[in-house]
Amino acid sequence: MKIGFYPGCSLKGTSREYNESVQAICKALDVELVTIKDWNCCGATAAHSMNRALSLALPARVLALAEQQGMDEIVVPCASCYNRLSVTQYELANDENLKKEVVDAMGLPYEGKVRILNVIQMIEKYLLDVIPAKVTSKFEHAVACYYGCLLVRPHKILNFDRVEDPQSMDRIISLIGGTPIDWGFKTECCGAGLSVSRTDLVAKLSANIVKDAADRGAKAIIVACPMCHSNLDMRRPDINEVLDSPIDIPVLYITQAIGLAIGLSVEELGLQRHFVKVNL
Amino acid sequence: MSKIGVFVCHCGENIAATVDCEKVANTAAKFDGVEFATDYKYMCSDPGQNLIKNAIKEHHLDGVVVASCSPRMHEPTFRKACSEAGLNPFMCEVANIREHCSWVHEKGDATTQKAIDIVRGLVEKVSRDHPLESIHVPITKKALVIGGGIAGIQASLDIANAGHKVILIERDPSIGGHMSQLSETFPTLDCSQCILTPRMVEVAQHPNITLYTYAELEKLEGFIGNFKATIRLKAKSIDEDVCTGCGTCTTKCPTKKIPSEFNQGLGNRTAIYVPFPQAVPNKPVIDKDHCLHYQKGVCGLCEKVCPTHAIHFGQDDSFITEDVGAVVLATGFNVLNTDFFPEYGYGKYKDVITGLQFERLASASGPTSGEIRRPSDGKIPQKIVFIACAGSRDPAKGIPYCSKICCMYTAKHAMLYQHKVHDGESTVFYMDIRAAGKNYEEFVRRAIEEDGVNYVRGRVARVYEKDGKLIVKGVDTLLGAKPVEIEADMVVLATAGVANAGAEELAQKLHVSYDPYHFFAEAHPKLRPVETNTAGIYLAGACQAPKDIPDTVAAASGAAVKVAGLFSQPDLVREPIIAKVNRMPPPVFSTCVGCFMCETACPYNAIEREEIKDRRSGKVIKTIAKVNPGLCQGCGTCVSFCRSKSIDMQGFSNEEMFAEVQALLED
Amino acid sequence: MSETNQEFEPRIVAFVCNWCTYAGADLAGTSRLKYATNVKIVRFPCTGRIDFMLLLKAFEEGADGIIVSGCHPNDCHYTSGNFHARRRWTVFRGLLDFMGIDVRRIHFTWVSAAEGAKWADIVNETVADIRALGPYDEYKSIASNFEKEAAK
Amino acid sequence: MENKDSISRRLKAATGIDTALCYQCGKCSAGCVLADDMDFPPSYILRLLQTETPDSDRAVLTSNAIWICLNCENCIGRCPKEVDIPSMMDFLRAESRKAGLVSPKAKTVIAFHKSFLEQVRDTGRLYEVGLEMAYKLRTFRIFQDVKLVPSMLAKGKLHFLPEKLSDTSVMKNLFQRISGKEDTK
Ligand SMILES: Cc1cc2nc3c(=O)[nH]c(=O)nc-3n(C[C@H](O)[C@H](O)[C@H](O)COP(=O)(O)OP(=O)(O)OC[C@H]3O[C@@H](n4cnc5c(N)ncnc54)[C@H](O)[C@@H]3O)c2cc1C
Ligand SMILES: Cc1cc2nc3c(=O)[nH]c(=O)nc-3n(C[C@H](O)[C@H](O)[C@H](O)COP(=O)(O)OP(=O)(O)OC[C@H]3O[C@@H](n4cnc5c(N)ncnc54)[C@H](O)[C@@H]3O)c2cc1C
Ligand code: SF4
Ligand code: SF4
Ligand code: SF4
Ligand code: SF4
Ligand code: SF4
Ligand code: SF4
Ligand code: SF4
Ligand code: SF4
Repeated sequence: MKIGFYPGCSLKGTSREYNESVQAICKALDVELVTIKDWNCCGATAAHSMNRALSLALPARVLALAEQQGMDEIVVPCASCYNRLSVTQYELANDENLKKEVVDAMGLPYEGKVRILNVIQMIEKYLLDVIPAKVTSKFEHAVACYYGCLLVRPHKILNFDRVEDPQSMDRIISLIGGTPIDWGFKTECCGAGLSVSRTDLVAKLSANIVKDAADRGAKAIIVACPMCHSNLDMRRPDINEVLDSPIDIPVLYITQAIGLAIGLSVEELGLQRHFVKVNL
Repeated sequence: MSKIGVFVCHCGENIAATVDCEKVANTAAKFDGVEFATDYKYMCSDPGQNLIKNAIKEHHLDGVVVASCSPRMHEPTFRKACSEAGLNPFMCEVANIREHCSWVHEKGDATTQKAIDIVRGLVEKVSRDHPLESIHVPITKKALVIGGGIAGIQASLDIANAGHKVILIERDPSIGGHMSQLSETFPTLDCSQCILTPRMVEVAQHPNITLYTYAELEKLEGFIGNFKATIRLKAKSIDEDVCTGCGTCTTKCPTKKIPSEFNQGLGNRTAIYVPFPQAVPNKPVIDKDHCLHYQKGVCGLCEKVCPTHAIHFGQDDSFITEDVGAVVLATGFNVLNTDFFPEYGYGKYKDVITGLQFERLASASGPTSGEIRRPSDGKIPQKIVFIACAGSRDPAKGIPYCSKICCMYTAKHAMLYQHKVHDGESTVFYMDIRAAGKNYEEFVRRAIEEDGVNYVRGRVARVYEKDGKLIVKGVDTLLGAKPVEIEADMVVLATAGVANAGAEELAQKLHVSYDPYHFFAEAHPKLRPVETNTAGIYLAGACQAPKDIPDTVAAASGAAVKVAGLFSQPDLVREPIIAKVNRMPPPVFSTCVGCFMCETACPYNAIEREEIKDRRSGKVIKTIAKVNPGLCQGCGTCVSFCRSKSIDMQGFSNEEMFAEVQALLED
Repeated sequence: MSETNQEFEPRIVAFVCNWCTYAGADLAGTSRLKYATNVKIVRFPCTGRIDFMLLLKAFEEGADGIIVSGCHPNDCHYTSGNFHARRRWTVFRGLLDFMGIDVRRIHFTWVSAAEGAKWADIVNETVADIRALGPYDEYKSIASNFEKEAAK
Repeated sequence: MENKDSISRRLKAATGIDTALCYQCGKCSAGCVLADDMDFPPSYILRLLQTETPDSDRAVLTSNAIWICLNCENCIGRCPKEVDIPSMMDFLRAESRKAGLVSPKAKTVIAFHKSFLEQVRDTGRLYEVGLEMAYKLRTFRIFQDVKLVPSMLAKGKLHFLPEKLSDTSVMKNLFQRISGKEDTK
């Protein structure tokens, strides 16, 4: 099984361990990820805060490259990239003029037919059936699945899971032996793109999330987005400053949770790279 | 050769100021077939009418054209005058030389010429007109009322009290509808059951009313005055004639955990059940989907304990047919459930309930005997939040319209809560308060001013549960959209009022139109609000749009009057302006070729099929179209569809219209 | 608009339904709006009744233009007569085109009982349009061609 | 007097977003995670735009809210009238910069976005060390996040050299063609 792969910048830098764990579980479960050659940054929040055309042209180039390289389906683990790529595809499909403008700017042919999967969709589509047989040490923890905003919204475009109270990660967690808790902040934004420029706001928003999860007895937070991860993990000191008493529950990528369940090592999954110690 | 009289009216100066009336009369006098022509100051006045009457008698006129104001004004006047002079009224035509001529043009030759042309057109038409007789259709003086909520109850009683027979069918085991579920009712706070139950009993006992509960309409054929209804009587699995309603069976039935529809899932019922203590009829039915006997072939306890051997497991649905002259639709409405709202938890929080569930909690006959207790743990909520417009006025996820009743019942709920939980805190999140009714605004103000209900203008974004509390995140738009967060013990959603399940299907069965939300459509939103577009079928209550009880009852009485008005006539008299398929002697019988294009075109299903049979052998020679005069409304659509020109319209026939057009263009 | 056409007074017949447009034209009258005298109204129970053979008849009798007008969609007194009329008009339009009849000479519109002013405007616009098109002489040649065809 | 050049009108012409659709229910503000921190929560911004007065328009363009909006799509996801607030915010940010009315409080946000895009333009990808450096030069926030750097390096999360596209001119050209139309500086 071969699928196209768009890592995006975060997975190459601050979120290396996400990349490592995605790669590791795919390898263990016999799925080959073929990286799009010569890919570029999707532009993230910065591009569409500043320039609409640019915010479409950057993702469009990625999609065009995938087409050129014969991929009809790509996995995009970063929720932000997944969102930008999907929105771009939708907008270009619905506006011929815009499409022409963008195609002219990037200088590549573009059809818009590539199927874009986020990591959960990829797991559901290709790994769900093979995971149970490979589980060696059940992931027996009560965890809070945190979806963030970019994975489920805008629902009209992404059409992924339920927009309020999504369930797909919860189902995966149950499948590997974990107990997903019911909590109130599954899709509330953590502050995403303001991480560096308004750390104060991010700390506040992320604090709400971490606190609700901890209050309800979660032993870890499970995410599928590098921005959620860095806000909840790397910014923990800032978060703890906002909170009355510090919270030290770790934040794991869903792929790391699966990796642990199917017996992969801490290093293979990059768990040692987290700021909040993974003491599961 | 026809003898036509032309009468040109001056209408004082209204016509004469711009049209040379004398010239019109003089010119008309020279038209072929015109026997007599004159002009006069006021044709519609008594002397004017006498002028016409005398001329008819004197000149033996067989057609009359009155050139005057619009026929929409005085056609009946002049036709009546003709009739009084012994001329068939349909041999009188009105030429509109006022609204369509003298008033819209300047004085001049062109205007007078136009008046002359108009008269010429109608002279040609009237010379081809045929005497027509009004149509008489017999009426079956018995009404069918569908739905036994307060609307159906009121309509049935009103019709029955007017002396006519009524068949009332109700889908559920008891009549009463939503009103029977309510606690107290705005704006007076009287107990719903107390005012409703006597009427339910009256229905059951009224000699003119035949009540079928657990029954649904299967089929409706026919037309106004002459419908034939087929009714399905769903098997109740008991013999109602024998059952005494003692209730032994329901206490013994082991299947006890079925969520009660009447209590909106807040209580349970058994498989053999009476929906509520005041039910009419007060006899049980067996819910086959949950009964152990039907599902697993075991139990049979009810049969064993019944002292009168009333239980009949072998019963099947049965069918009856009834001839009725009119139908009243009163099938009511429903409300959305809480699972409809993603942001309020997809229905997963037990203490987020609908307004209808709140009614059951507040009702003395409800599962908590009228104490406000939360469904999850039975605690009395100290903080309660009401959310108005839940699903209403929400084109994105719900319905765009305003459900009309919820502002009022929300105020009522908050008030009832404050009356019952004195130290409790209630907050209503609203967008607008719609209290446009007699004593309604006063009622809402009372909730705010006297009972201290906290009204916050803003829509709630989300509700989630934490530590047994429901966190309600709203906003106060009157404070610059300041976020408001309330930790509530219970949340009541004023969920949107929507059309009842199966409304669309029923509408199709009856050929009545419905709106995009599946509410039945009235014939005219203002002037015919209780009629449908199908003659003889009327609307009552919330099946038309969400309505409160006063509006529902008013509409029901309105519909009843329409039925009583229809039944008060000896038979139905209709204008003969209807379509007719030509008939001629054998062997042709009719030029109709039986293509039935007309049938597909007719909006009123007025086209029937007639088989022409050989008189001796009885073999079908030909199938041709036939217009049902009771159904035909005279729109003429069929006429323009018929390629062989076999169907024609009386009073607007092809011949008449061709002649009129031709004459209009002559000069 | 050419000089010669300025003089030309077109003859126009309006086929209207009783419930909406006829009443709308009445309202134009009661409101004393002024419009051209060229249009003569024929009253029908419903636009559904308006047989297109009648339109041909009108052209044959020398009409230069025609107005067909009824209730607005959904307002039809007879629920759907005007829908049928509109559907048939689409078909009929194609047929007219095929026959070589100038479809610009037929104005199809909706006027409600409350739209007296709209009716006056439509009359004036139609008169101006038809005046610009000139007298409809071609119809006679088309019709005679058809007769010849039929005779064969 | 009618204000033909109001933001509302330009917004509608450019994006199709119609501020008249908003009936001020406030649900967007109620659900916005940052409403508390905004000078004008989203429904308030819409109300200001609806008035179509120069004063209101100016208040919107100088507001801080448009810069801290996270484009999290929470508001439009719940708006009963589906008013596309996130796209509106994109538009307002561009307008605010064009008019030179950017809130002083938003400087850091803009500085960050600019540095980010420069990185992408120069290398095709995000180079975090470069980004941090450029951002800090812009904002003089030398000490922010300094604590994090050593541990990020230790955890292998920062690289000293940027990863680049095979041909970095591709990106420069793309930026240039786009910037021909709009300001990215
Ligand atoms: C929470 C709530 C509180 C309210 N409080 C008040 C109040 O305080 N004051 C007030 O004035 N109004 C109040 N109302 C409004 C009131 O309930 C309605 O005005 C009233 O019930 C409408 O009566 P109806 O007979 O038209 O419809 P319904 O009460 O809905 O009755 C319809 C009946 O038809 C039956 N039926 C449906 N389909 C069929 C079918 N196909 N064949 C046969 N039978 C069928 C149903 O079973 C039902 O018995 C409230 C409504 C709600 C939801
Ligand atoms: C500004 C305005 C706009 C409106 N617009 C709309 C609208 O767009 N749509 C809508 O549906 N409704 C509208 N309405 C409401 C509408 O006018 C009323 O619903 C309607 O007129 C009520 O009719 P009625 O016959 O009950 O009363 P009225 O119209 O008031 O008629 C009462 C009649 O009784 C006569 N009368 C009074 N006393 C006596 C007496 N002692 N003896 C004999 N005769 C008497 C009066 O002279 C009068 O002719 C509007 C109302 C207003 C004020
Ligand atoms: S036990 Fe028999 S008689 Fe009594 S209510 Fe039940 S069915 Fe009727
Ligand atoms: S047979 Fe059915 S209805 Fe009767 S007692 Fe048993 S379960 Fe109840
Ligand atoms: S009646 Fe009130 S609560 Fe109900 S939909 Fe209308 S405005 Fe909303
Ligand atoms: S009185 Fe009239 S204007 Fe005022 S709220 Fe009521 S309906 Fe609206
Ligand atoms: S009346 Fe005309 S349209 Fe109807 S079936 Fe006969 S031929 Fe056909
Ligand atoms: S005139 Fe109209 S209602 Fe009557 S049969 Fe013809 S189409 Fe039907
Ligand atoms: S949710 Fe939508 S309609 Fe409501 S205030 Fe916000 S933008 Fe306006
Ligand atoms: S997109 Fe912006 S305005 Fe909307 S909810 Fe998110 S942060 Fe608030």
